[in-house]
Amino acid sequence: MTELLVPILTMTALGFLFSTGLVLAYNKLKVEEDPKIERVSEILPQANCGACGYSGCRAFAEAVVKGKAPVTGCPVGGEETVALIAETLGVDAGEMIKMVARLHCRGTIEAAKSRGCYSGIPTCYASHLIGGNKQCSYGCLGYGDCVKVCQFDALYMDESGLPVVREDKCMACGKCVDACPRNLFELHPQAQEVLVFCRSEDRGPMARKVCKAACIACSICARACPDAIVMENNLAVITDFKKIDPDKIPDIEKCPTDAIGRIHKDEEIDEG
Amino acid sequence: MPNSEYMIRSSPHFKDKDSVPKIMYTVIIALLPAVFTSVYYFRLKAVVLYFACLVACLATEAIFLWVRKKPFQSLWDGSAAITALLLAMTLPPDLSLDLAVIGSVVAIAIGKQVFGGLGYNIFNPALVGRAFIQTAFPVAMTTWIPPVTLHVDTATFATPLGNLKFQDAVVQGTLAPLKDLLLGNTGGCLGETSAVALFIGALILLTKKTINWRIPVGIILALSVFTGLFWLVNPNKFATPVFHILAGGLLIGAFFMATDMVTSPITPRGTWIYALGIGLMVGLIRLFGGFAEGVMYSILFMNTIVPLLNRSFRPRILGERRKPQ
Amino acid sequence: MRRKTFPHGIHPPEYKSLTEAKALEAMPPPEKVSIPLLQHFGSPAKPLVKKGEEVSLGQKIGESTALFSASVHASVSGKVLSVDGVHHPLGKPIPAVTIANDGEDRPAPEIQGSADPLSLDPETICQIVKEAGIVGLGGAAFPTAVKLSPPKDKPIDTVIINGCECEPVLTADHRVMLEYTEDILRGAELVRKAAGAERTIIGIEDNKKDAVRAFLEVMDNGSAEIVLLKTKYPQGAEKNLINAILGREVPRGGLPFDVGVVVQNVGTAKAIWDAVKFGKPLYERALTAAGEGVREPKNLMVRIGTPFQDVLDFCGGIEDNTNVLIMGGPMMGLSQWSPDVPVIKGTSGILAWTVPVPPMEHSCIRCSRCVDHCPMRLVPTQLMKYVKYEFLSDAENWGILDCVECGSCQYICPAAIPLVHWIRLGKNQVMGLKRKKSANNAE
Amino acid sequence: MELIAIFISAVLVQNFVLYYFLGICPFLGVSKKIDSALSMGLAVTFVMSITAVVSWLINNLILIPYDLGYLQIVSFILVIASLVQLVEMFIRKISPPLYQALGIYLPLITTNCAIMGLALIAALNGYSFVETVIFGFGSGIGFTLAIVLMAGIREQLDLSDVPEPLKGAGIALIVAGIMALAFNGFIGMLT
Amino acid sequence: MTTKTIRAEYLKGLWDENPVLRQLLGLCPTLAVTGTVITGLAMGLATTFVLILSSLVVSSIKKLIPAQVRIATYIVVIASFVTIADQFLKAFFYPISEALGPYVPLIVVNCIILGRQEAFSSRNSIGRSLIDALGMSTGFLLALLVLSSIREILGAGTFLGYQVMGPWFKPWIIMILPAGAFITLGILLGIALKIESKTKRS
Amino acid sequence: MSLSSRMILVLTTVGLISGGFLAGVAKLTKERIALNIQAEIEEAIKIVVDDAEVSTVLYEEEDLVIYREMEDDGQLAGYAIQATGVGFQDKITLMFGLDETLTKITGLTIIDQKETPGLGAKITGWDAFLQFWEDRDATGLLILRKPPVRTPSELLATEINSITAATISSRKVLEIVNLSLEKVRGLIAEGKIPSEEHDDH
Repeated sequence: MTELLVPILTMTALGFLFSTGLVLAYNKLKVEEDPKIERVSEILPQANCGACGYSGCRAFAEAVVKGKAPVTGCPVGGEETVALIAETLGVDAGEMIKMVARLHCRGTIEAAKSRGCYSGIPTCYASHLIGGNKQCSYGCLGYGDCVKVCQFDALYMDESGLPVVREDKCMACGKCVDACPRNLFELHPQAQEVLVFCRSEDRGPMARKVCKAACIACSICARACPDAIVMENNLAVITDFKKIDPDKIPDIEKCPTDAIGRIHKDEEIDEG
Repeated sequence: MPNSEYMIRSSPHFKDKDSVPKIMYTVIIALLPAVFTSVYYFRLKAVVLYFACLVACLATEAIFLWVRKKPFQSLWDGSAAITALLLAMTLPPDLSLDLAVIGSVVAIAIGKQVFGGLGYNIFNPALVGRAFIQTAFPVAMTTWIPPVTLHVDTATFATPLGNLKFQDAVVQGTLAPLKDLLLGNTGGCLGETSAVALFIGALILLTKKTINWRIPVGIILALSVFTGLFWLVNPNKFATPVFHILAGGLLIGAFFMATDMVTSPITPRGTWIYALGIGLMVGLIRLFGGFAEGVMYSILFMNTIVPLLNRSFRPRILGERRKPQ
Repeated sequence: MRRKTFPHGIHPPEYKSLTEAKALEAMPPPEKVSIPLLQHFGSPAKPLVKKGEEVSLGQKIGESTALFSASVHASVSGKVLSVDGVHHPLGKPIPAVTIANDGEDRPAPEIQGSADPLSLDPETICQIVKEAGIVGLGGAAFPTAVKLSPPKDKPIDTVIINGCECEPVLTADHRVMLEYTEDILRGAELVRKAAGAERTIIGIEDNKKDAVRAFLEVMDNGSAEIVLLKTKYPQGAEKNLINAILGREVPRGGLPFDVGVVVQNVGTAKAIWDAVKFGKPLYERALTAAGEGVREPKNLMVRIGTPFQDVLDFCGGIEDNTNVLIMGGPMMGLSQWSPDVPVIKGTSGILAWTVPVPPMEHSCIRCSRCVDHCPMRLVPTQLMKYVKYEFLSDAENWGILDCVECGSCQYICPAAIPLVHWIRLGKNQVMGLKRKKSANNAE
Repeated sequence: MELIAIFISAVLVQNFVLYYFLGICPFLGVSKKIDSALSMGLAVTFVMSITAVVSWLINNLILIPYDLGYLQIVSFILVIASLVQLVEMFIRKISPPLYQALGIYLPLITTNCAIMGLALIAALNGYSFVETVIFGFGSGIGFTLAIVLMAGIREQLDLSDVPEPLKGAGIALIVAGIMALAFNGFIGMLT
Repeated sequence: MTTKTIRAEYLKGLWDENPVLRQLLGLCPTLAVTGTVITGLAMGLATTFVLILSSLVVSSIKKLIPAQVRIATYIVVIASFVTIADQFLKAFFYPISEALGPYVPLIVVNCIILGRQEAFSSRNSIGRSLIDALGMSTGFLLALLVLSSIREILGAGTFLGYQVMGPWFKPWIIMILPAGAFITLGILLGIALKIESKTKRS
Repeated sequence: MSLSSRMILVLTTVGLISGGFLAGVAKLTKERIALNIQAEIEEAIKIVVDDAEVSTVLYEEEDLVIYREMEDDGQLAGYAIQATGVGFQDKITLMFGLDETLTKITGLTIIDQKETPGLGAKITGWDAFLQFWEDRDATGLLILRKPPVRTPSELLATEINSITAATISSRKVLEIVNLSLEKVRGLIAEGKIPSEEHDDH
């Protein structure tokens, strides 16, 4: 009988001893953490892309729970995530507008003249540092830094030498916006159709000389839509796309260089 | 405008003439004296081994370049050839060819290409290949034949270090004479026997500044001090430091393997630690370890530490205050 | 005389024999000059003239607005054709005043010298230097007035006049030293007074012994010391020069002030003398036009704003197979895509070169030559890798911001890796991150 | 002398990772950065030393006298599990940064076979109390050495062009293999 | 639960969530006991035994256990089954038990087992847990089999003790040593990833 | 019930159940395991001492056990010595036999070792090593023959064959045997063995 009794007693004693120890320690040493953080963190997509401005999904979760970040702060997760987080925290999600990244340049290999023979590190940033490989000092350099940083496979370089956004895949994380040394990307509501496809601040003659698709500051568009489009530094700027009168779009599209106009949605669907 | 396309690039616009292939071929040339000596001592066997290793290494390299879609030009940069030569030089002359080929394939594949190819490997590729076959086929890798010049008719033959370790050569008085060690008239791996030939090669590398002088100096210094201490205490039991330096693979290791740029530290202080560490470990293994020779293990072991050394011994930047650490 | 030098560094072929014996030649002012309102990094000067206005030689046409900025002056007299963006040697188009030369070189009325420059007080000297738009003529074009007025808590004891001209090919400074020896000495004296220093040291590399002799001939005892330096690149870089001559180390991220030193290029010293003595603003400079592609290499005195093309034409034009055009020296100069860019204050040379196809880039074999030669004692290969694989914080910890982009590492690199380009890329990215961080913190 | 031999053997010759294949999970998981590798190594060393003591006590005071050898597994693992949990809570309380650095790997020390392996191997070798302590400490140091060396190498490999499929665990295992070859040099040094 | 989900639940352990090749779990025994096929098999079977039984027990008592002692309880359960397996091997397969050495007791800390209890059994029904455990252990067994086959054939020229290579073959002793284990598994992982990325793309 | 007490209760109960369960299993397997271990030693003894049937432990210390072996008919068959010592990598446990006069080694087998597989581990399986242990002289120091020979006749009675490329492992085995023999001789001199027999006769 002792053969059975001793092990049973030993095990029971061990179990008792350690559970008591654990309980004591648990009560003495436990660190309070809001369980909501864990829950919110589980909802997040775990891409850890940093689009929210925090170092990772968990950090964002902490910020949201503490009220430092808005529930809509995660652009990657989309509306579903926002709804779930809002539900978890019991707050109102508000409306989330689908944003996409868009390129403000149409300086294809053909349109924009190249500058000398670039021989260096094949990235946009590196090229930009020594003046760039295009004569235009504002346009897309075509080495695809933006494509490299895109985590969602939403960008690709097409044959014309410009990056193309697959709007269905774009999560508006803003990586490409940061990556472009010439700040040619910007996040826009997907609903915005009219865009200025140029960032050149050169005066008309010079801009025209270096790129066929440059804004030459002729201000045709600004005259067509004075409420929404103004000229700043030799460049047309859309101040508020909502004020663009849909009827005036044909007038805007009279732009001699096609530097402003509608995004050609149909083409993109074909290619994507 | 005579030329419409000027080159746009970052400064500087001047470039020294030295290049990676040049460095590699300098090393190969420096290896040649020892290669020729080994061919003299071991005749056809040596030629065949060198050839097998060269072909296997280059073929493996070529396959990897092809699979990884890398420029084929780098096959001829000389690095694979060095690996092949060094590997062959550290093989027993009588080794069967299939083992040499396995070693070559491992050296290039596991030792170099899995890390990304030239410049990225952590360990000396030739030594990885050698360590692999040494561990896989220990008997074949420790069976030696005498050089043809010795005119002895035995199937197997012990190396000077093997004699020292397993036959108590100092006590017995059968230690190989230094003259034979210098000339290479003794048993051992193909390329390691002749100290003179290796010295000639080392001289080439040192005068051309292809290798970092600190490494051979550090290794030899550490080994001499270590073995010298024991020798001074008991010269009847321990061999002299000179014997330890000349015997076995120490010289080829110190001049040609430990100095491999890719796998040695990049800062002077790190280099000293690396070199002294190798020398010390060779001494430890030879005197107290389970093996007669320890150069291969010592270099491989110190190779694992190199990344840490590189990280810990960043040079003091001009104007940087010395921080109390 | 014992030769001093600094640790590390390289010794590239000099190619100086082509022009070092050729006296400075004043290039006739071109028909049209474009004077950029920004000649170094910083903010552009505010234009003071309008299209169609008549300007005279030396008239101030751009007013500096910020601390790290310098005024610009007309380098010819004539009519302003436009105030508009032109291509600039630094890459981006920059607003510039384009003047049609009327060939008269009518001096501006405000140009007035002072009879006894050496009796002026430091503030006045600084003021004159600032008004004259003088910047460092070594290449970086740092505004000189800023250098002459160190912060109060950093007393200056030594002025170093930089006569190293360590860049290969360039010989303009060498010629200036031979031909304007006395002006340089006087200018140096002004610098010493302005900075309140005790002594003046002129550092000259031993490949310019004739310049040393020239100085010794005209020097009245004790006004300055001459230190002979072993020829080595980049001896002319401030931090290395101070290290070579005085053995002092400028702290990381610090300036020569921090070790009580002011460094001025020989050309700058001359310009200071001209400005104080004759009231002459900086509208021309000495430069070397050379290189394999230049048919008749020359040392020239060129008006600021002269298009490169005119300078090259004056030197007999360029060879047909020229494929690199550089502003500055071969080690640190900027490659140009167009010969239409104007000469600016920092243009120490115009080089046309025929280079073969760049050698094949290998991967780094950690030969550590870059480590052995980096004058700042950095680890360029590691910095390159940190940038390439995007470990920017590591790059910063390893001192990427200390790099002076001298190019020694890339010159010596057997793998032909564009190290400097990578490091410049990294520096920019690190700075960008820092700016972002401080912007975030400011919020 | 015997103690020194046990220590050196545990660190270099019979290294827990490279010879016994124990603690591979953290060896691969926490060896991406030198700093965290070092913290992990030290945490393991700490836990190992304590485990060595406690498991020796249990083994020699309870299990052997009562002939309960078959309870070794259960009792050792209970000790280790509770110990680790205690250490975890302790670290979390006194040093949140350290806790952050070790992240999810601290609980994983529980299932770190190195700890359990240590208790079992020490029992198997029949070490005395002092020997067990030295063995535990040495094994921890050996683990730390291996993981820190590995982290150094992996930091360097981050800057390399390793083929895509081998990135991460694959290349780490190959490196471990070559390290095991290099550590072979120490074999026989103590006997 | 439909047949299809059962199949999927089972099959995921074989490849998609293969504990060794994909999740990198249980690498210690994978490396340590795969010098010969027979020890690999024995280890695989022992692990299977423990995994299945502890999954059953854990999924049936999951509701009774407070979260704070969850792990401790699981471990005791697992350890009990490991002890049984160990005793059984010692009693009936003494040579194999000797060859496996301390690695049988070490099943208790095999991350696969605790991991499955944490991730699956503690949240799912008994039936599902059983299928999951079966799938996982098959996956583990397969991985062990592949690795040990390579190592035994190259390292000794035999398979399950039978000579399979001709007399010309020189055994690669390194394959039955730690170094060979690491390198082989490293290459296997690489191949697994390569296959995965290929199948994903197509 | 509070959380704490529930925690304690659950863990204690689990411990209790598993303890009982394990005790049961252990009871079932204990004997067999003991038998297995016993069998291993007996088998080793049979290899090194011919006709050994009945063993008695004569002497026991930490690394040395001496068995006296009797034949079926009660006649002395010889002695078996189990010794443990340090090998190349780890401990080696071996068994060797001595004849009735304690002057000759009758055979040797390795019980447990962790030498390098395929190399040092040949001490367990390499015939040219193991077989050549028969009829070695046990009265003095044995020495290693290097390089190895092919037939036992090439060896002197005081020589032991070595294994190519595993000199150290073979030497370690030799050292263990030499050490044990020395101990045995010491014990004989002290009269501790085979004292009992003398009493019998």
